[in-house]
Amino acid sequence: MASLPAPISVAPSEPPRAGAIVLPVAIVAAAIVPFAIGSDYLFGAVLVPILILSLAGLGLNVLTGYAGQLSLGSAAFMAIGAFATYNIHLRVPGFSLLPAIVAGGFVAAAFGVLFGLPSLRVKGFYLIASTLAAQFFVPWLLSQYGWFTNGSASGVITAPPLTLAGFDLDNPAGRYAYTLGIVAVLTVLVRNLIDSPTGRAWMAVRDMDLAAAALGIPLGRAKLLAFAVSSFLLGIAGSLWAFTYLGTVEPAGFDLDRSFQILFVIILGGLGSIRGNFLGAAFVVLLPVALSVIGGAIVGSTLDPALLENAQKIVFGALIIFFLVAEPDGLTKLLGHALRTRSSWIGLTKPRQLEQP
Amino acid sequence: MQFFLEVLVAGALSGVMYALVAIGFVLIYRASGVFNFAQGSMILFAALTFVNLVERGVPFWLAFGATLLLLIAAAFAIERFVLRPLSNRSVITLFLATLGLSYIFEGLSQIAWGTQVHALDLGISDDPVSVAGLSLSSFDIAATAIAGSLVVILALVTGKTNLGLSLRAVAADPLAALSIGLRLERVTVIAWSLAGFVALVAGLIWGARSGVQFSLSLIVLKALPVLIIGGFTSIGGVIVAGVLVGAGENLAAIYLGPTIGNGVEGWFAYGLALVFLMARPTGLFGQRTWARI
Amino acid sequence: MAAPQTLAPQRDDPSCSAIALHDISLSFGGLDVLRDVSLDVRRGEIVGLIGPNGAGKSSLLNVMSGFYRADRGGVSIDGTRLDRLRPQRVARAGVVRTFQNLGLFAGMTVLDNVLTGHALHGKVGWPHYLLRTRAARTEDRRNREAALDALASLDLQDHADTLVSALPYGVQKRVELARAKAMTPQTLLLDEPLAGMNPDEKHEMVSAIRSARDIRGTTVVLIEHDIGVVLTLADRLVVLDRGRVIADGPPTTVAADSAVIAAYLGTRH
Amino acid sequence: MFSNSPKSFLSLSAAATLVLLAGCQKEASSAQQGGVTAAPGKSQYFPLQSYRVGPYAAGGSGFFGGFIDYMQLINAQGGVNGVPLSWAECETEYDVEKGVECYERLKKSADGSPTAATNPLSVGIAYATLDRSTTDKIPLITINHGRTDSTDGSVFPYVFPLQLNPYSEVSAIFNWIGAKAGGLDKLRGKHIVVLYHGSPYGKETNGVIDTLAARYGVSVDKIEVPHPGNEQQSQWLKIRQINPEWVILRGWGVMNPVALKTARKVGFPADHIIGNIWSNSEEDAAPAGGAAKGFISITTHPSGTSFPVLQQIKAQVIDKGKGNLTDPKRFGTVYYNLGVVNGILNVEAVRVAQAKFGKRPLTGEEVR
Repeated sequence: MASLPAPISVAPSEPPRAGAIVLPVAIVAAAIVPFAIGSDYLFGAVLVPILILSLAGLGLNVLTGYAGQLSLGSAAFMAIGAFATYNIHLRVPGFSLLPAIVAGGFVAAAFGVLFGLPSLRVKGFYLIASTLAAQFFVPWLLSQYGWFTNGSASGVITAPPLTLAGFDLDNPAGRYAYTLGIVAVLTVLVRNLIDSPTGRAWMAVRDMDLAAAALGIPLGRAKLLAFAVSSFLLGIAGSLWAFTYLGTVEPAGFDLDRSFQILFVIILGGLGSIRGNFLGAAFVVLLPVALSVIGGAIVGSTLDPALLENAQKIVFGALIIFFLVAEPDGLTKLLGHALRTRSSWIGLTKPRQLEQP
Repeated sequence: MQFFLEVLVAGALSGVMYALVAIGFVLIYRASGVFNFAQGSMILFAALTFVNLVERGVPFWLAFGATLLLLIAAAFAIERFVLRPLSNRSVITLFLATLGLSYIFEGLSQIAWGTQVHALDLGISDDPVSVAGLSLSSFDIAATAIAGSLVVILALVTGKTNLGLSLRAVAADPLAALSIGLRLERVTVIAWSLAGFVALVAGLIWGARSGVQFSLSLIVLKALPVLIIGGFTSIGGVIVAGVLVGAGENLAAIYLGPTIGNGVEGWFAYGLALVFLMARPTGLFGQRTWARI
Repeated sequence: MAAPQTLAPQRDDPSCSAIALHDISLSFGGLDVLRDVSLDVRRGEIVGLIGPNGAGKSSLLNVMSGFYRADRGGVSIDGTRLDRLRPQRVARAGVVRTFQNLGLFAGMTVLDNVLTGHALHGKVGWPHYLLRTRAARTEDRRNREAALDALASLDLQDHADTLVSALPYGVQKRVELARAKAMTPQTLLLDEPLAGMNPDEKHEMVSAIRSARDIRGTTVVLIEHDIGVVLTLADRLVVLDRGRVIADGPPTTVAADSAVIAAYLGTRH
Repeated sequence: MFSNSPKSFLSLSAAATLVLLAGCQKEASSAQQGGVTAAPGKSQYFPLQSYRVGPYAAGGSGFFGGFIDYMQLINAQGGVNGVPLSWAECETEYDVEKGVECYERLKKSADGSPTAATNPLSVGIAYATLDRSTTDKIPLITINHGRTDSTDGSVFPYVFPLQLNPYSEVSAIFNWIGAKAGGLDKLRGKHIVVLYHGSPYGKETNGVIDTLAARYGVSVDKIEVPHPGNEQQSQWLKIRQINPEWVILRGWGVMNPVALKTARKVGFPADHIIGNIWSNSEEDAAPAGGAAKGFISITTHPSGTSFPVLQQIKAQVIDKGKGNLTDPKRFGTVYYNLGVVNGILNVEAVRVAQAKFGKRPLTGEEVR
């Protein structure tokens, strides 16, 4: 176990076929329920970030959960997406926001392939060098050259008001609908791709790349496609983070902590599980809010924010370890256990051994 | 030309100090196959504990001993509650667990000791001194001497003594080591305690160099490329890689900076690591192993 | 039970050579693993590759399947010599192998494992699957049916939706064979397919291997330590000792060959 | 009901917290309101996007400590014309995203009291919440920092860069250097290096520095220190190579002590380094120990505790155990006093607005 860092044998995926009806049910629910009880705060500061982080989690899951290539640079590809979309929307005539976001995704995908090239030669743990190089290089590049931030003195770009085909969506509910539409479409597309020869090729490369080669799977092409699709999704998540959530973003906002945050989304949600991304993202966004509410309720008086922030760090760290030990498949499995139902609505996987050493 | 040499040597000196941080990684990786991302926040925790004890009037060596005991206790707790439950898991799972650990250490150290910046004086003067015509920082030279001697001692300990042998045996094949009676848990705790000791020394040196504060834990991001170039398993390799990264970073910042924008040193080390990696996928001195199929 | 002679392999007609090795030599840093090994496997033949441990059997198989590159000599498949041999090219040329310690994808179900075997024959590009076009859906349905048939042929159909890592060793071995057969290969390279199996599992595997040859004419090269099984299954035996071929011929003559006995039992000095 | 295996119990409790999390997304003004427990809706509310954690904790905890202590003093003296002040805090770690999220979460008070103004103490967060402050009609106050062109009220009606803005700060330093050289015209041919923090705050003055340099014929090098600035060896080696007369340190957080220590290591004299408003406090110099001797910095207000308002705070707030500072020794430091000054300006703004609109809690528009 300690000689050559073993190739990444990550928690196995839950077969996409199970729970086939969960996705459409979830999308319909997400489209109706919030509008009934929604408030600005719910849309703007809770639901939109959850959707975007789950899209980013989906992107990282394709690369790490399904294709087994560890990446610590997800935020760098989000940054490329955000700033590419901003500049395309700004400088290229005829590109309204939606096409610009998609184009931004492709630019991010190109960078993904570029930083994925080392995966052709380097296996397992050393690969983090290439994505970490991206994580430190991209924010530097975007803040060093004024062109990317359109010369703004402080390196902060502000998003234009959000409109789609003439409709003014520049309010929390509108931004939520816009984000939900994009995230829903992309999630369905990725699920189709996972449940296809391409998805199986990724999982084969993850589980035993030598055997995959013996079946004729071109390892290099499979890995680079995983990097491309993953970075495309991360790029779009980056654009949404700037255009529908914050409204303004700076390169430093896509730092290593953001990459770790997305890594936590897929650990907590469950590696190799599409449904898990949403649960993981909800957990990551809601934990700070819950802690401050619970903390406040317990301590009563104004809780010292520093104590709260540090307590949250400790709880987060402990939860990561708890999930890795108790439930390697993360929340999806946990929810399944807890609700003790095998109904198709939950679409459970069968119990399985702990993963191989 | 003299300026070039000064930049080169100053970079090499700080490179050795990067190597010191990286050695904490090597010790733990070789003994338990864990890539310990929490090494950075352990350095922060150690430095903060030490400096707060000293500020409360505790004499230097007593504070050093107390902090070390605390780190050894932490090693026991980590082995018991994190490593043992995750014993046969993949490298990634263990790495992610240490990520969780680093959050715990950071939260703990700031709750326990606050978030102020503390001065730490090791009695080493800061003034520059001219060595062979080059004006170098006396602090860096002294710190490099300490780091260098610690590296030699550790290389000897893990290389020659039977403790070192058992460390390497466990790293090579835990099951085999278990079968010949090596108590796995004890070896892991020893490895993590040694790494705690290295973290404490690195914390004191880096703390004295730039003040004991939160961003000490970011040093881990400087040690990573050193590890990737030097390989995860050889202390010698990590030293050479440290010097390479330190000098390279400094030169890039001075000479490459003006042309392509300053702040280059942020990512230069990783670029260097990538170049080396493409040449030797397991690091400069890392063992090349054969995959059996 | 004499080996049935269904397809009479012509010795010298090059067109029906399934896979051949020409003077293969391979060494790992001074250790000679294979020395001038030449072998010509005819189409439809079952060849048993036997020899004491460390004789170089697995290494030979790895050279044939493109995982090891020989220092000298070459490999030709279906009579055409292939120089830069990579596993993917060997697979595309219709030669499929199994692994000594299981080349299955632990994180996928049995059905998905077998479906992955169809990666080669897929005509429909990934954009089709992305949008779930009609072409994609029909190809997917056809692949699933073929996969389920392959599983049924080895009595594995009720394991279809189980994760491979949850299955016992013997069943996993059968899954790997099912996956290989599902790729309708011209040649099967089996690395100790019967290792760790109980008698009736062995019996089922032997009949599955023989049926692959009898029904589809698949050529089989297998490494096996269970001499009893090999003698009944193989048309021809090739014996390796310390990297050299010391016997090559029908099982009965090879079994009586003094050199083979010496290699196995050692000689009295 | 559930099997006795501990694992399922654990997962049940984890699922329960999940349900709780989902349930609590009601508009949580997640931090409780500080200040006098006036009748609901009857206090003048200040949302505080504060930071007390991370590399910039020294500045944040000092400033917000002073600001809150001053508001406690005002409440202890019966509030502003009888209207008590209330506030709520939310941790931003000087991070733009968290700053925006805190703005959204805190802009409406929990008990309906109207919001007077926001004081994020961060250029990045100010930029990010500028448009929102304008649409929500809540004044955005950035004392001694902020967006330079926001000084023009006709374009930025809701943004108030009080006291210095970045341009006036740098020109003040240039004037001081000019005076030292015996007149601004004597600066021609001299060499100055500006070492700035690699953040929106740091880059804000790059424009004006070039104009001032051109006007006085001074050659100026601008060197960036990437966040968080705990490693500055290459920057200071370059400075020593350039060997300028002065180094202007526009630092923030941990970058300041590291700059002074590294300057000492390369042999650059501390008395030729001038810190700006955000490199001038005890927390910025003390950790550098001996290396800080002779360090110069500009300030809009002195440190020290001899001032009447500070004596009152000591008597009526700190001695009554309601002081916000965790470390009492920081009472009277530069950041703390800046927080008090900021408190004074905010409160007086409310008092002036009350004269016009009546002695009751006022909306942001009225305070503007």
